[in-house]
Amino acid sequence: MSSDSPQGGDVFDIDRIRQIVELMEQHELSEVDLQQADDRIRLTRGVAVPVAPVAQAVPVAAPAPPPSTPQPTAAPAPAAEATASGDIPGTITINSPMVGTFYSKPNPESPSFVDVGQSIHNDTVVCIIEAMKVFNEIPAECSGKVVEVLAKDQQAVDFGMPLFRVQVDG
Amino acid sequence: MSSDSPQGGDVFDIDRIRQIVELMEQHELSEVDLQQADDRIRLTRGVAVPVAPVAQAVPVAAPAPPPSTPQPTAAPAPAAEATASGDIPGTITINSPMVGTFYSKPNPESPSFVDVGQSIHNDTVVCIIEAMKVFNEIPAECSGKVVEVLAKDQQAVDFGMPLFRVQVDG
Amino acid sequence: MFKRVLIANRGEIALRVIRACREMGIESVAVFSEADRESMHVRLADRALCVGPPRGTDSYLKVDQIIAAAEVADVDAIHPGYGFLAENAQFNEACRSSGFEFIGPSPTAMEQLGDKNTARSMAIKQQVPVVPGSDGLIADFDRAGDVAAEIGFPVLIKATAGGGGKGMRVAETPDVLKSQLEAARNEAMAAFGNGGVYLEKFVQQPRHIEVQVIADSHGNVCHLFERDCSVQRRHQKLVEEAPSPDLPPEARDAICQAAVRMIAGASYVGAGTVEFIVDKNYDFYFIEVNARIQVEHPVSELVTGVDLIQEQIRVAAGEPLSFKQGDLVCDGVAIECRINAEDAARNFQPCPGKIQSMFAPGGLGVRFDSHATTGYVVPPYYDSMIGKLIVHRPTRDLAIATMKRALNELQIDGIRTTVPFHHWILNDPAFLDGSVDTKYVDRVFSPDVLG
Amino acid sequence: MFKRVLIANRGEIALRVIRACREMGIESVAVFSEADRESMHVRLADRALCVGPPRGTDSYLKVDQIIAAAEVADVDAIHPGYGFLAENAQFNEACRSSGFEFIGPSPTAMEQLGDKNTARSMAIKQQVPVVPGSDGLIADFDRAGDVAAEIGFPVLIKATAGGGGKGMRVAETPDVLKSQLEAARNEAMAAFGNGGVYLEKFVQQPRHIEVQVIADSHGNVCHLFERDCSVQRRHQKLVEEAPSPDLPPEARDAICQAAVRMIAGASYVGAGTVEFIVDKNYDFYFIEVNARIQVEHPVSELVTGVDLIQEQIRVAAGEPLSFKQGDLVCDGVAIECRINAEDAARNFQPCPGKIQSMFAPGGLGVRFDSHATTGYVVPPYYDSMIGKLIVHRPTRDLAIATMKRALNELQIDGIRTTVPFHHWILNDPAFLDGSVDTKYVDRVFSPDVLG
Repeated sequence: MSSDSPQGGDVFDIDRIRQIVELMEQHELSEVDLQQADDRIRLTRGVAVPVAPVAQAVPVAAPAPPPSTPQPTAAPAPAAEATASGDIPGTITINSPMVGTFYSKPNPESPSFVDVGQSIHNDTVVCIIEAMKVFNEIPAECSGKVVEVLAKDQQAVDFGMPLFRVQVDG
Repeated sequence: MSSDSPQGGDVFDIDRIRQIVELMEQHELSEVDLQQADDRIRLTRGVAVPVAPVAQAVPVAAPAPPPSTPQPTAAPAPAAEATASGDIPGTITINSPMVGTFYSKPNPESPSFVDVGQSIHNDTVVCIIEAMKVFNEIPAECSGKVVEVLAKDQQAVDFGMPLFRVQVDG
Repeated sequence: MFKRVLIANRGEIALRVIRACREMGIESVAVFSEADRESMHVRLADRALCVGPPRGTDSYLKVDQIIAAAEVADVDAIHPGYGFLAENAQFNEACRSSGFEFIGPSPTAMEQLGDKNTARSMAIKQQVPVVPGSDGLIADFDRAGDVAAEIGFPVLIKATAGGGGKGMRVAETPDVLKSQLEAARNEAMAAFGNGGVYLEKFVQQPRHIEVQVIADSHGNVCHLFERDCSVQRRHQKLVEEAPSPDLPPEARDAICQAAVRMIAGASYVGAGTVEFIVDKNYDFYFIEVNARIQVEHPVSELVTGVDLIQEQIRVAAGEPLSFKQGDLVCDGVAIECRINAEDAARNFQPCPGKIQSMFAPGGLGVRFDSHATTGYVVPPYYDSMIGKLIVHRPTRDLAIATMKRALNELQIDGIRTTVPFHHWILNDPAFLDGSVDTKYVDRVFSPDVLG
Repeated sequence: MFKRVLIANRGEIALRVIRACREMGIESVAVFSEADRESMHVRLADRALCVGPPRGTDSYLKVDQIIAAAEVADVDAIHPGYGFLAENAQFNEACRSSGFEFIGPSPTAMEQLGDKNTARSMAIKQQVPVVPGSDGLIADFDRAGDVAAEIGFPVLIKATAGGGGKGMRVAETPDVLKSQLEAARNEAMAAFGNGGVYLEKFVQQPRHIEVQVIADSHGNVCHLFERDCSVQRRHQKLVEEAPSPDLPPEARDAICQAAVRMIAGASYVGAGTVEFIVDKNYDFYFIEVNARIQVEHPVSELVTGVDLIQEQIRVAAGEPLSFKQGDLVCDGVAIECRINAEDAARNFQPCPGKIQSMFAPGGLGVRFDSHATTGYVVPPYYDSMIGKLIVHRPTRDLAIATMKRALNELQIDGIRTTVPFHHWILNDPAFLDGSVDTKYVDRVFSPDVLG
């Protein structure tokens, strides 16, 4: 479609817009904003979703990343349930199920529960989070390969904070 | 459609805009904003126009109206200089150059300075605006045919208020 | 003095505590649910920790998560605000046993005053007038009949564990006593898991007058005069003012002194409110003690110039109050209107959603305490209050004029609020002459009265 | 009382007057330029009329258009605010001759006090101390030399028509007198079309202390105590407070009484400010009278509880002041910080533009007077003030703590403001111990001191 134009084709191409709009409806997007060089397509739909408005109203101070990049923090993360993370396709993050102190190893001498490259399964213990003197072993609740450890040993973590990035199987 | 033009064709192509608007209504889009190089099409639906208080405070509403939604009230109108008015193509408005009281006729008995359908020229007196006991004769400062009288006789008018709609010559 | 304080709350009260901390040079630590990630209390605190998903029971009410947050943030004390865990003695105890000062009274004082029966006996012990009624719970119907006959009909049946009107019934005549008694028992059992009820004299067309008190650990107990909260809808306060527009000086002195006796007798440290009902003869009866800071505390702050939250923190840290009773005068008139995201025209149903644009009122005599701003999304999970509009002027007429002006100036587009209700009540003759009782709004208000 | 008032101004002061009108039950009519069509004063007035294109000279300064607007809106009176036409005696006269009450002093009083020489003679007549100097204009250099020798160097050369530092020169020693004299003359001629200059003693490290006064047509002249406006940058006030942090009671009484004498001697009706400079020995010298309401009037309102704009309207309508001098006490401390759309780090250059998001501070003791809100575009055509942040607390320490907290809370994204400057000055030792003089900021401030 865009072969005729280096700009990525005619942005005013109705068919393409229709396709985008259908996508928006299907996936309940509230806004689409595409630009390339001088070209730009921006579509917003219905009323904004709860996350976006605040970010819009407070572009500078908002701790959340811009709406275009999905924010793991804002993703509902009940318990250690792994949640989709869009910035690296095919990967998910294991988020903290509670406030507490993150321990990557059972004790200072022993090796980490998991290291980058290691394969994990639903019941693999990936870390301990200590809260109120209780040491909670956190299971992976997903299976795949650890590609990144996102929290530092003995770092304070809060609810929903990403701890590990995992390349999911299959 | 736009193969003839690298700019993506005539931005003001009604057919294309109609298609986009149909899409918007069909899919409840609140805004469409397309730009390519210097070309831009921006359409918003549902939200109030800058006259309503709501829009005034929301970021979207800059004092200057977006090109696609013209509003005579916000159109810069230095003196009686006629200004383009988009909602009726090919017409312009003669705006009040001052605050005062609008008189459509020199005195109660006599006929109006101008009536709908009448041809006017730059120096045609179209009305009187009385301010501080001074009766100011207002020249058309454009030439064409009066298609609508927008102010009522003896109505209070303020600066920039549209008084007449004129179908311009040529 | 504390170095760091955690605020176990959200919304405007979290903001209020952060303000007090900042002015005292104390670091503030906010906790928040995922629904409040962008909220102003998170932005303005020195640090913020997410404690769970949106639902209050999964976040702001999760004691272990709040304590864990206090641990990782290494705070010295925890301020509970109002609502949520503010009057939860177990949480109070958990804070202290985990090594954090709880900014409020001791768990014991909180428990004693929290139980209506115990509180009533304490009142009687302090010569604080109580509503005539059954001393203690009503075990069987015969006892109920005797007591009712003794104090005279109509009688009020109340749940000992009750609150906010739940488990409350009026028996106008002897023949309905039994049925109403059952109804109250069942309602109380369902609502609080405790079917214990008691009887008392039903005071008709009462005014709700409460006294703000605060006590330190050095034996000082002071009152900050009274608040009149008679403008209520279904037991929910909507407008509060200080001083009461209809209370003779002697009555005011007596009621304030009674409140001080009540608190002095409860080995109580911290801020609290002693609630009374007052009848047409200005006879007043003790109702309950709220062992927390209240939503309407700003009206007392404005007429006295005292920062109640700062004093709360001060006394919790073991310091004496920064003032003596003798230093306080009740200066001018303060009125507060609660701005709730509710549609007054539709039975005050909550209206969560996005605030498309908002302009906060300013000018002489206006205080606006709110966490809301343009773009803020009112979440559906919590109470619907989005702000408190408070005015302070030399006279009540000026205060009312300023409040009307400020209500007109407060512009919130995108959601419905209680502003139309306030415009109505502020122009209502009964409100203007200060004769509103706690049932007035329920009797008189209907959506048609709104412009 | 007036039924309808036109406000010949814009921005926060237009909003301020609208607030006063609404509380008094007076209809307000706003005028606006095309740049202000969406501005808050246009939205909140009962009616608004566009009077011209953006540039002030084409709109807010167009006397005929303002009067025409008053005619079509059929108002009773015109409030000029400050700046623009506020001290223009011709406009004042035009309003009255067109049948509108001008809310301010008579054109005569305005003209007399507006001319520094006349004002000085009036002061001398009322035993109000003036800075020693040439009585009257300096015609030739010889006269200048004699006067300078007599009052002693350094001497200050001032333009009779001057203001805001223009046409002002200091001659430290006799040898530069002539050159400085010429420079001042030329500057004054260029700026005001009037090259008349005079000499006076140059008071070193002076404090700027001004007294708020208001007089009615029934012979009452009251003062609302003093304001200390010594925090200035290049003669532009940035922070004002009441009372002065450094003025003994006797000195304060003397200065307030002098101000009252000055106004009483000028057959003056309305609000005004008598400005003095005060030296280290608390000797004070009359500088000028501002025959208008001033930007910083709120600090006097907060310490007295008096609504100055309402009193202005009242006395303009021929009514007596609503208070007597004896009713007034100076209660607590009030401080105002001017929030300007200026980049303190870049020589305070104006930063017009769109406010992407804004949060207005609230809480105890905070007043924020501003027409700005999220989405507001600060136009490049007018002065850069977008709001006034004012606090009122029982003590200066508390007021400063509250102001720091409120400055931190005020969030304006999209444009730069003077907030960083205020954070600096509020933490500056000289400000804290109240020893700032009018040259202090120019001596000490540099962009590096900003965090």
